[in-house]
Amino acid sequence: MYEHDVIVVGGGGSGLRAAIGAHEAGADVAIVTKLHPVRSHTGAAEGGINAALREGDDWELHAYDTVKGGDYIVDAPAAETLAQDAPENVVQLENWGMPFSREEDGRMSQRPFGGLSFPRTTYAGAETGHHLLHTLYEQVVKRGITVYDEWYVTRLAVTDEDDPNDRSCHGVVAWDIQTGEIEGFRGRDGVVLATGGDGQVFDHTTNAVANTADGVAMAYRAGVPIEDMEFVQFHPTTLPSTGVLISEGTRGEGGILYNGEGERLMYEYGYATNDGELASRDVVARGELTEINAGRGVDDEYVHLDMRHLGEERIVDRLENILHLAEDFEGVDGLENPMPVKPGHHYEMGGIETNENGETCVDGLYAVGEAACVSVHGSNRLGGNALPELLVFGARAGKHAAGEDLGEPEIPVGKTEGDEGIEESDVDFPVEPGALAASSAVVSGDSPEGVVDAALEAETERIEGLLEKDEGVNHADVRSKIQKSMTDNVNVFREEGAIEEALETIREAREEYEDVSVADKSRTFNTDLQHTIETRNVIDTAELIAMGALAREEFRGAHWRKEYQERRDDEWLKHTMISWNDGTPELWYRPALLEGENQTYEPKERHY
Amino acid sequence: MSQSHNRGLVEDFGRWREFSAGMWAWVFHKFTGWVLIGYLFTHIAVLSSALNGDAAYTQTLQGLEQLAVVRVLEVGLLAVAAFHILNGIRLLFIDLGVGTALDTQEKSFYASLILTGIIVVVSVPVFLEGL
Amino acid sequence: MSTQTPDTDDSDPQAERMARKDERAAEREEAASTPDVGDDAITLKVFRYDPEVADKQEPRFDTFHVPREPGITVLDALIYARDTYDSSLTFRHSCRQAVCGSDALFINGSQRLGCQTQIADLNDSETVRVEPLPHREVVKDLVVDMDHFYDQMDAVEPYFSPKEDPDGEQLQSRENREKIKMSTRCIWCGACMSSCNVAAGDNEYLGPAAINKAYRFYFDEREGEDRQEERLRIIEQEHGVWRCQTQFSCTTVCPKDIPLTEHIQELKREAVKQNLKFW
Amino acid sequence: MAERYSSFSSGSTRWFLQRVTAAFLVVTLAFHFLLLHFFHHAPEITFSGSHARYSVPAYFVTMVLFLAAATFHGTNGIYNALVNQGVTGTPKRVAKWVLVVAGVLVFVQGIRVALALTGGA
Ligand SMILES: Cc1cc2nc3c(=O)[nH]c(=O)nc-3n(C[C@H](O)[C@H](O)[C@H](O)COP(=O)(O)OP(=O)(O)OC[C@H]3O[C@@H](n4cnc5c(N)ncnc54)[C@H](O)[C@@H]3O)c2cc1C
Ligand code: HEM
Ligand code: SF4
Ligand code: F3S
Ligand code: FES
Repeated sequence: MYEHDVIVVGGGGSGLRAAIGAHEAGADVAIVTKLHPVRSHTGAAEGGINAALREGDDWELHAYDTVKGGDYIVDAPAAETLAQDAPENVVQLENWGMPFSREEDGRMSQRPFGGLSFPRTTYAGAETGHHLLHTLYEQVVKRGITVYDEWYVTRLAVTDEDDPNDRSCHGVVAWDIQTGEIEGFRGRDGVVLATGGDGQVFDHTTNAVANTADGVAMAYRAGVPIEDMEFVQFHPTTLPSTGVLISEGTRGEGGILYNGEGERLMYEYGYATNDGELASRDVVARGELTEINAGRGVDDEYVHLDMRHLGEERIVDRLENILHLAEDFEGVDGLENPMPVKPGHHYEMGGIETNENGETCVDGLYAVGEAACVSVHGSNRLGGNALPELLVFGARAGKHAAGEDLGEPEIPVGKTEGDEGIEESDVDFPVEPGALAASSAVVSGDSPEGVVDAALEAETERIEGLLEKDEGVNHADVRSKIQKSMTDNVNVFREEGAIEEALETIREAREEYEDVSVADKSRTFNTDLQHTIETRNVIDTAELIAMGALAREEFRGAHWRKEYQERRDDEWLKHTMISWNDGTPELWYRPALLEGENQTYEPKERHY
Repeated sequence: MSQSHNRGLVEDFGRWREFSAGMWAWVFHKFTGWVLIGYLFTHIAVLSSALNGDAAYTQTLQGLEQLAVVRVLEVGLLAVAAFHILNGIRLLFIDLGVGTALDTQEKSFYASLILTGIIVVVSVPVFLEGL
Repeated sequence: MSTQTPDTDDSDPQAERMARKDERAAEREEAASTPDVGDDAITLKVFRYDPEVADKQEPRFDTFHVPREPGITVLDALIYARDTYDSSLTFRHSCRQAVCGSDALFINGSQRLGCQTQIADLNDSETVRVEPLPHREVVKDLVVDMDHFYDQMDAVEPYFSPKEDPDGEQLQSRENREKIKMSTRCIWCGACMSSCNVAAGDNEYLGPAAINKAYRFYFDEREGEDRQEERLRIIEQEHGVWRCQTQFSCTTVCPKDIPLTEHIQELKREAVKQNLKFW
Repeated sequence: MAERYSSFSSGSTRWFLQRVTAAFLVVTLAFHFLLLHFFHHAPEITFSGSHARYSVPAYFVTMVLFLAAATFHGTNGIYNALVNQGVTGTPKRVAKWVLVVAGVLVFVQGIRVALALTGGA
């Protein structure tokens, strides 16, 4: 068994920041990650980091934009913490050497981004995430923080009390991808999940192949409520063939969207009257898809994003990376031609329920980054708000896990019977969601080590079982079935029948998965086994999204419902919560917190 | 990783076809450098006949020059020296940061090859004269 | 917000479009699956090795036939082969967009990122030969041991470390950022190291990627001059910059177009300049 | 990995000298070739011809420098090539001293030849 004070699962931006935070607070911290840190998908982020750094801007404006952008089911304390802590975190990055783009006077550059009332998106070319990830990793190296890279975490070591609120997490079980060795990792003071997004639930995504929502699924099965999963952001400008992202920065700098008839669609068809291309992402994505569906797209598939008028100099200066991406992955020269784009899965607003300190309801278990939902993004994330989230809440969770006092959190976590505002859902699912038989990923043990050992034993058995089974279904078939169904049915436009169909398909996939087998029997670098384990997480996550989507009978932010064409604030200013409940998921709600430090965020109509 | 596989030098096969210009330049420069230093040693050895008196010296040198192989080898030596010099100059410029762009360095390598060729062709009559 | 409504009448344009799309996909699939080895299939020859599997202990090449789709990359072809024919085919990949640096491979005799290499752009686009990165130990199939590469990166103290902690935002001129811009683009793919014959011979040679990393900090004006000297000390050690023989292989293969040779040369000159000063 | 080094073992001196000698050799080697193959023809070289040339002090000095430069450049080049191939430890030390000795021998022998050519007749 490996032992450290704090175990961080995941080496992306959030995990690295958490590890540095814990280290700063004096803990012995280790990162356990299935990819070497610099391979994490944070490196793909292009546009920038929002932070109120300059004269004329302040954190309250940032917080306001965030709440409004999220269509008012953002928790105000989270949005305000984000806005308050972002500037110092961005300056911190600068002090760690991150090569931000610069103004004439040598200060960091900022640019406009969709949904922002001030150009506060701090950037480093069109490859901000790459620089952020590498800068953070450099600091991890500098501090000598232990990194177990290419170790796949398969399970949390969580105790098995009946009420998840009473459970505690003592570590994780991970398996060394290179050698096949399975080991327990004990986190004396805490475990931080920083496992990133869930793009693999859909088949057209800007996300990496490694984004399989492992953390969300592991926490879910250990009893932690999962929040707001139906809010999936579809980015309006992804390349049609691969899903590679064309940054919002392109529109921020003045790029224009045209439909197949050469009309500037955002204005012509009134999807957004003021901000045009810079309206919030959900608005633009729907605008494009409506055009395409109405036969005004190009090849029935996409629209055009044109940046040629910006001139070569400006494009090369600020968007050079976009030129490479369009050339390498779509064969289009952005200086000569408009680029084809269409909406694609991009970001999961929901995730593991946490408070401002990154704590979940399970003692010692934290979650940060895209895997978590402290609820700063509500129903729609503003561009440039995920990276500051990684920094702000990553640092907080790391410090808190290492024992630093960050004050009482305002956001409650965990389902406590009789708590104010908590209500059960009465939605009917077409099929029973959850496990086929009662199941839960918790264990008993008489000491923290005992718990880790028990988890290790259970997990070893599961993995051996998978490897021993001779004939069966290939995970890839199950995964692609889920991806196809989710893309067809729980996409930008959603309707009841389709979502139900998706839930049925997910159920079928679950049944097929029962029979899954791993063809590769080798212990060495067995990606077949890895992908098989991931597929189970993809199934659980797809179900979380579909359940939430079916239950939410309104149109809010990224969640559009054919049957309910408006935001229904009287009834729906609340977060969707799903608890695993030993395999028979429970859906319940917790009211959104709109009470801020100096103001209450009154829901207003969003228009751009 | 005690289990990992080391392909040894085999892995270089199949690669030479894809060698970039810079790689070829490196291979040739290395080869010519070794030939030159080898020659330097031989050369001094041959000239050492001078220590045995003037007749020995003259005889040794002229005797050697009578042999066709020696003449042909001398052409080879010229080729080697010419390439080493020209490519050496190219490398010196690259050291100074001039012509380090990928395509420039390729062109300068081809230029040194072609120049070497020309020098050799032009010099052949001179070298083989009087055989 | 009503503007957000697509035609909600009974016809369902989205469903119709999806149907059209599925049809097209089915046609393509059909075209690809009729005789598997159809004229237009790509022949993929892949290096296989697994220390634990009896018939893979001796490395061999397996052949797969992959349908040719417009714009198909080597990575797409590998994924297709794995998901369709042999799920034990092993390779690293993640981002699919040339930022994670996982899938540097030896493709038709040269180091390339699988995801960034369109098969149609290869010299020989009929037969694609995929091997693990040369001069690295093979762990399994296309996966190589990267530890040595990471060690060399670590050796150059790859982190920003000014003499004093900065007080607030540091300024940096545009020129200076421009100067280090290319060097900051490295994605640690290891292609350069693998292509360099000197690095193959001299295990201690820092190698182009690590030297480039040193360059990135050496020329960052925010670090200060004292640090420059210390950094110089690291890169001008015997197995540092001097080992570079300007082969240009690294520069040729770098997927991020970093002018590595130029950077290494510049550091050599810096070192000579420094040492001349002491004389 | 990043072994600290003392400035004496700095590769920069040898690297720099390799370039300086190269630059010098460009001139001398070209001169040497032109003189002894094109201006005078190699088959016609005689002791007295050489003697005449070596008797000019400038020529003598140039040739000695030429030899020194070539010897350093050549042996140092080989040493580099060996280090590049990953030769380390004892073999490396042995190679180094063998090269130094060989270099000195060639140089001494060359001087003796030059003196013989200068004096002699
Ligand atoms: C193309 C693209 C562009 C974007 N642009 C922007 C932008 O401009 N601005 C912005 O603010 N946001 C942007 N985002 C969003 C933002 O980049 C991501 O939300 C954020 O980087 C996620 O970081 P993370 O640390 O949570 O996860 P990741 O960076 O994905 O890291 C996840 C880590 O967890 C590890 N891991 C996962 N599962 C396991 C397991 N089972 N065991 C062990 N380790 C595991 C992985 O190895 C990885 O290291 C963008 C996102 C994408 C996809
Ligand atoms: C005439 C002008 C010459 C020039 C411009 C020249 C230039 C160079 C340069 C720049 C290098 C270094 C390559 C590197 O380290 O990257 C080199 C290497 C070398 N040179 Fe020369 N050189 C010349 C003459 C000679 C002569 C006369 C000899 C023989 C005595 C010689 C023998 C070598 C050897 C052995 C190497 C090492 C090759 C290797 O790396 O294996 N050179 N030369
Ligand atoms: S320098 Fe280029 S080739 Fe080398 S690791 Fe970095 S990105 Fe890859
Ligand atoms: S290939 Fe090697 S020799 Fe130098 S130019 Fe690149 S490091
Ligand atoms: S898959 Fe990330 S670089 Fe190719």
